[in-house]
Amino acid sequence: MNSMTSDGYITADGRQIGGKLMELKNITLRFGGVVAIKDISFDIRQGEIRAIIGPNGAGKSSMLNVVSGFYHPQEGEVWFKGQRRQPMKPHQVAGLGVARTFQNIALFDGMSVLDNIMTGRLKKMKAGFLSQAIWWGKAEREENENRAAVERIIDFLEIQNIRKTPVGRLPYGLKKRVELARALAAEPQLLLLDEPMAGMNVEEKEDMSRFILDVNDEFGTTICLIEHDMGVVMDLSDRVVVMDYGRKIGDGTPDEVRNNQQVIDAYLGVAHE
Amino acid sequence: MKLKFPAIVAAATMLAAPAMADLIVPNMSYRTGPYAANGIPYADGFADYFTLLNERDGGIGGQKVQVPECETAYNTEKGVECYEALKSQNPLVLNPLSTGITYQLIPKIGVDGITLYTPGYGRTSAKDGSVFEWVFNAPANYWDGASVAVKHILDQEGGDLTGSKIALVYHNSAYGKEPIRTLQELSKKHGFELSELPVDAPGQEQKSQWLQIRRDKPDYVIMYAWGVMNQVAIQEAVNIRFPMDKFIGIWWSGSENDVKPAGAGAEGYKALTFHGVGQEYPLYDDLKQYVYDAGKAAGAGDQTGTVLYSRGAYAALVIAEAIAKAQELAGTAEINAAQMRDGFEALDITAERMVELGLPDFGAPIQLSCENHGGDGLGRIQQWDAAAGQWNLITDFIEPDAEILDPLIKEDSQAYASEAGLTPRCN
Amino acid sequence: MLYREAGDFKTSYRDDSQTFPIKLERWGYYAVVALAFAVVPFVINDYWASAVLVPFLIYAIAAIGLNILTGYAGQVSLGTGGFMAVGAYSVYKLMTAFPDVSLLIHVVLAGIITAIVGVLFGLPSLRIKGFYLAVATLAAQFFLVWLFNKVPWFYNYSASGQITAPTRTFMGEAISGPAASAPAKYLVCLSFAFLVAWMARNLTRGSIGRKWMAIRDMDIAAEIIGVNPLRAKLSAFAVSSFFIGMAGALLFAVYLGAAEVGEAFGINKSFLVLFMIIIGGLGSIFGSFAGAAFLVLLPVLLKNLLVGNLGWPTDLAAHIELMIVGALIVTFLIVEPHGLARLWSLTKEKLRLWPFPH
Amino acid sequence: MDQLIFASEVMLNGLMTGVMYALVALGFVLIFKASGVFNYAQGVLALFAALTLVGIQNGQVPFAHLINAAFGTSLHHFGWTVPSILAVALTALVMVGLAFLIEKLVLQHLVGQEPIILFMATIGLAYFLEGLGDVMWGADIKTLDVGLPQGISESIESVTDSWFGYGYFIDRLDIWATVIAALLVAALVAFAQYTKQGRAMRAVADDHQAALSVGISLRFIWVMVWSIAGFVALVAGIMWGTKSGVQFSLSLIALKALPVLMLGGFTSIPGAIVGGLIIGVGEKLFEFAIGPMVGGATENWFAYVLALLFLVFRPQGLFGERIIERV
Repeated sequence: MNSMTSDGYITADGRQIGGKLMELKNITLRFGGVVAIKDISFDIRQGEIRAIIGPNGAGKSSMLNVVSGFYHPQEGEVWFKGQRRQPMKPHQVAGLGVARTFQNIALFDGMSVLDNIMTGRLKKMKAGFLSQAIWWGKAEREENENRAAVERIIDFLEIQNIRKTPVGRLPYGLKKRVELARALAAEPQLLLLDEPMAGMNVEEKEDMSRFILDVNDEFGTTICLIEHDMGVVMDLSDRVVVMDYGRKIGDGTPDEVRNNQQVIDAYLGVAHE
Repeated sequence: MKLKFPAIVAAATMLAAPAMADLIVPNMSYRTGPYAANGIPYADGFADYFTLLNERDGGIGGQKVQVPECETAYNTEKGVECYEALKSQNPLVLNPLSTGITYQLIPKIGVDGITLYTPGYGRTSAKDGSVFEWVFNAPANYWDGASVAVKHILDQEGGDLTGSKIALVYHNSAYGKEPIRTLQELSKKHGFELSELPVDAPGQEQKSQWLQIRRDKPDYVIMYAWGVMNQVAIQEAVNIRFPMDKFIGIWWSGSENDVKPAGAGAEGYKALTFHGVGQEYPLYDDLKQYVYDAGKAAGAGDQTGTVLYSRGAYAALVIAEAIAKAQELAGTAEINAAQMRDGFEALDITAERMVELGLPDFGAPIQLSCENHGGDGLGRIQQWDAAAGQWNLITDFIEPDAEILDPLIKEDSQAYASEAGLTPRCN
Repeated sequence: MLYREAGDFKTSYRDDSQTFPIKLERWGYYAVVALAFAVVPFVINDYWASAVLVPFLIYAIAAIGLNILTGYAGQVSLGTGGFMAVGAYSVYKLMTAFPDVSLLIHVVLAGIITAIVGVLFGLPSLRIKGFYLAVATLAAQFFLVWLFNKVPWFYNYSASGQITAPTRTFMGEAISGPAASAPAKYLVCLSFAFLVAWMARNLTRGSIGRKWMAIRDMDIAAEIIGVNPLRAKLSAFAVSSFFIGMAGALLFAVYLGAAEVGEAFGINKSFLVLFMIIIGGLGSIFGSFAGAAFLVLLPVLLKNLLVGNLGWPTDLAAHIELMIVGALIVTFLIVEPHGLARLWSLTKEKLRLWPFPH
Repeated sequence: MDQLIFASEVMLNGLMTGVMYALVALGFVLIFKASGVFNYAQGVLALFAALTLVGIQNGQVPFAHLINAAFGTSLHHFGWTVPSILAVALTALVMVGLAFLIEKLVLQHLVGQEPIILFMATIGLAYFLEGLGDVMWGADIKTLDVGLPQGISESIESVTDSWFGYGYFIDRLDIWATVIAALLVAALVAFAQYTKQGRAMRAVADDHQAALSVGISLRFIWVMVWSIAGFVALVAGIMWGTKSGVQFSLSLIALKALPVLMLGGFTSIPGAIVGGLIIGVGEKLFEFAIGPMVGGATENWFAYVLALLFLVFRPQGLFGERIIERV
C-alpha cells in the first residue's frame, strides 16, 4: 500500500479508491464490565471493499454495530463524510446513507420479497398521510417511481421470479440475497455486510462474492463486511482489519495481513498472554 | 365483503311466523350468560302463567296467548336482535327484563307502536305517561324502592333518623346509581347521613367496601346489586357480622339465589318486594292441575314458587289483566298494539280482583291512567329464614314518599321530553 | 377456467400493484359493491338491517381498526371496547352540543378524538411488547369505562347515566334515532365501512403500511433500516383508534340508539373484536370482514336454526350454540391456522390452477 | 393513628386478596411456562371444575336438561351425595380426563404452531367449555361447601383488639386460601424438583427442541401440565366459589389474574405469587386512600394501571431477565 495518501490509493486490480468515507478513532465499547472493543481505530475509504475479520467472539459484530450506529461506544469518535457523528437513534443513521445486512437474517417474514425490498426505500418515500390514505397524487406516483428503482435491483440480483413470494418460504441463500437487495434499495454510500456468506455452500458463496463485487463495481458503493472465514474475504476485499479479543491486531491489504504474525497466531489459536 | 347471501337468507326465512289471530306476548328471557340464574325462574313464571290461562280458560277472552321466547342473554345487542325478530310477529307488549335493553327500546317502541312493560326496573321516569306514551312500569320502580326502604327504616327506628348513618352499596352502573338522587333527597329530609359505596362489575371482590362498612358502622345498609355481586355482598356482610336485619336489598337483590350461598349466616337478611312469596296461594292449585301435572311447565320446572318465578308470573298477570281490559274497551278479543296500550292505561286491578285471580294480597292494587304509568309504587319487606329456606313477608305494603319522588320524576321526564322533542300529552 | 392470471398481462407497475390483480376477482368485487349499494337497500327489512347487517358492518370497521394495530403493526390491544366508548361518548357530546352539524361529520370528529386518546394510551407500547402490551391496554379499557361512568358531564348529567341518541337527518332522511329507516342506517354504515376498508387498504399497501409491517415482523431490523418506531407505532395507534372510534360512534348513534358504557363497551367487546380479527385473519382487510361476519352472523344463524327451525328450548340452543362456535373455531384452526382470510386465499390459489392442479 | 391502623388492616386484607388472585394466575403461568400457550380458557376451566365438583357432590345427573328435553324424562339427581374429599378427588380425575381430551382433540393437531394460534385455540376452548358446563350442570347458582370455614377470625380480632384497641378483620377463608396456596406452591416445586415427570416438565419449559431430542414426550408433558393447571383451577374455583356460589361469573376471575401476570411475568411462579400480593395490596390501599376522592370503584382499573406503570419502568416484569436487544 505504498501509494496510500489522504486522497486515496490505487488497488491491486487498478481501481481508484477515494478519501476517507468513515473514520473510527480510538473506539472502546463496554457492556457492563465486559470490554467488547478496546481502543480500535481504522478508516473506510470511498469505493473500497473493507473487511473486518477475526475469530468468533473477537468483537466483529460489535464493531459493525458501532459503525452502523446501533451501539454507541463509551470512548472514541466516529467520523462520517467528514463530520463527527453524534450518538443518535438507529433509525436516524439510515438516513445518512448507511445500510446493512444481518448475520441472522432479519427480513420481514410476513411480507413478500417485493415489499421487503421496498422497505429499503422507506427513507426516500415522503408522501403524506392523507395522500396515502386516498392513494392519490404523490403517494401513488412515488410508489411507482420507487417500484421502478427496486425492479432494477431485482433484475440486478436475479430474483425476478420470486418477487411476490412471501419471504418466509424462501431458502436460506435466497433470503440472504433479498436482504442484500433491501440494503441496496436504500442506495447507501456505505453498505455493511454482516457475515454475508455464513452458512452457505461453495456455489452460493461464489454467487454472493460475485454480487458483492458487482455492487461495488456497478454502483460504486463502499462496502464494509465482516466474516470469520478468511478464505473468501481475502479474495474479495481491498483492505482488511483483523480483530481478536476486542483489539485490532492487524490492518492492511490481504497480503500484508496474511503475513502478520499476530494474525497467524490468532487464527492458529496461540495462547494469549 | 363477500357474504354468502343465499345461505343466510335461507336461514332467516326459517323464522316461523305464528298464526295471526293469537295474542302475542313474547318472553324476552335470559337463560344463559352471567345472569341466567335470575333469568330462568322469571321466564318460567312468565310462561307458566300464560300456559295456565290457555289451558284453563282457553286464553284471554277466548283468544289463545302465544309466548314466543327469545334469548337475550342480558346483552343489549342480542336484545336488539330479539326485538327485530319479534317485531315482525306483531307483539302486543314486551317485557325485556333488562334496564339496558329497555333504554334501547324506549325510543323505538314509540315509533313502532309496541307497549313496553317494565315492572320494577327500566326507566324510572317512564312513570310519567304524559311523556312516555308506550312505557308502563307499575307497580313500582327503583326510586319507589329506595323510598320504601327508608320508610321501613323509619318504622324500625321509631320515626326518627336524625344523626343515623345509612350506607348504599351499589352496582357501579346506571342501574346501581338509580337510587342515589332519591336517597340524597331523603337524607336531607330525614337528617340521616348517606354514604355511597360503589362496587365495580362483576363484583366478586368487595373487601374494600365491607371493610369500610365495618369501620364506619352505618346503622343500615341498602343495597342495589345484581348477579354475583349479590351473593358476595351478603357473604361479606355475614363475614363482618353486620346485623342482617339492618341490611336491606332492592327486589333484584332478594331472591333465593342471592342468600343461599351464604348459608345460615344470611338469616334475617331483608329485601324489598312488590309481590307475595311462596306457593300458599290458590292459584298454585290451578297451576299444578293445568300446567305442572300436565307436563307443560316451562324450563326444567324446578323453579316454582321462588321469588323470581313469582315476579315473572306477576308480570304476566298484569299483562293478562291489561289485555282483558283492552278487549273490553275495544269490544273485540283480537286487539292490536294500540288497543293494548289503552288497556294498560285503563288498568284497574283491585284487591278483590286479586282474590278472584287466586292471589289474595299477592300484589297491591294497581290503577293506571294516562298520566300515571307507574302505579302507586307500593313495596313491602321480605325477610330470609335460612333454616326453613324461605322468604317471609314481614310488613304490609308501604307507600313511597311521593312528595320527594314526584318532582324528581317530573324533572327527568321533562328533560327527556325536551331532548327528544316530545310534547306531553294527556291534557 | 376464467380465474387465471395467465394472459392477463400487466404493462405498468400501477396495474401490477392493484388490489385485485385478477380480472374475474376484480369484477366480482365490483359486483359485490354494486349489489351492496344499489340492490340491498331496496330489499332490506328491519330485522336484516338491525340484527344482522348494521352490526356486521360496524364490527367490520372496528375489526379493520384493530387489524391495523394488531395485524399490521403487531401491537396486540385489548382496549378496543374502551376506544369504542370514546367514540360513542364523543359523538354523543358533539350531537347534543352542535345539533345543526351533520352527524356524519360528528362521526368523523369522534374518530379523530378517539385517535388522540389512542395515541395517548399507545405511548407505553414503546416500552412494553407482546402479551404484556395486550394486558397494558386493558388499563385503558377499564379506566375509560370507569371514567365515562363516573363523570356525569359525559352523559349530560342524565339521571340514569345512559346516553340516548337524538334523531339526526342527512338529506332529509333520518339516520339516527328511532325514526331512522333500515335502508338509511344500513347505507350510512355501509358507506363508512367501504371508505374505511378502502383507506385501510391504501394505507397498508404504501410506505406507512410497510413501516407497520416491518415493526411487526422485526422491530430492531426495522429501526436499523430507518423506521422510526415511535412514529410507526403511534401512527398505527392513531389510525386504528380513528377507525375504532368511528365504529363506536356508529354503534351508539346508528345501531343501538342508547348505551351504557359498562354494558355496551365492556371488556367483552374488546375480546369480541380481537377474536374477529384472529379468526378472520391477522393483517388482512378481507379477514376483518370475514371475522366480523363469522362472529355476528353465526350466532344469529345458529339461533334461527336451532330455535326457529328445530324448536329447541332457547337455553339449550344458546348453550349448544356456544359449544358449536367454540368447536368451529378449533376446527378452523386445525384445518387452517391463519384464519378465514388464508383459507380464502388458499381456495383462490387452488381455483387458479383448477381444473389442472399439477 | 386510627388511619394507620385502618390502613394496615386494609393492607393485610389486600395481601389475602392477593393470594386469591395469585391462585388464579398460577394456572396461567403453569401452562404458559411449559407450553408457551396463553390459556384464555383458564377462568372457564375454574368455572367448569367448580361446577363439576358441586354436581358430583350433590349427585346431579349430568346433561339432565338435555336428556329431559330430548326424551321427555324428568331426571335431576341420582339421589345421593358424595363426601367433599371424594368429590374433590373425582373432580380432579375429571380434570385429568379433560386435559387428555384437550391434548388429543386440540393441541395435538396444533403442535409447532405460533403462540397466537394456540391462544386462539384456547378461545375456542373457552367458548366450548362454557357451553358444555351449562349443558352438563345447568345455569343456576350452586352453593359450594367443602367444609372450609368462612367469616371473621375471632381470635385475630380479639388479639388485635387488645393490642391496638381495634379488632382486625381477617376472613378465615382467606387464611385457608393462603395455607392452601402455600401448600400448592410447595407441592408444585417439589414435583418439579424431585420427580422424573417434574424434571421433564422443566426441561420442556427451558427448551422445547432440546427436551424432545432427549426423548421426552411432548404429548405426555402437555397432558400433565393441563391436568395440573386443571387442578389449580379447581382449587381457585373452590376458593372463589365458596364465597360467591358457583355461577357463570366465576370465569371472570381470570380478569383479576391478568394484571398479576403482567407484573410477575408469564413464566414465573414466584412472580405470580408476589405479583398477586402487590396487586392485592395496591388496589386495596388505593381504594382506601384515594378512592373516596374520585368516587370509588377504582380497583378494576387501578390494578391494571399499577401493572402498567410498573412495566413502563421494568418491561421485563418482576422476575424476568433484562432484555438485551441484539442484532
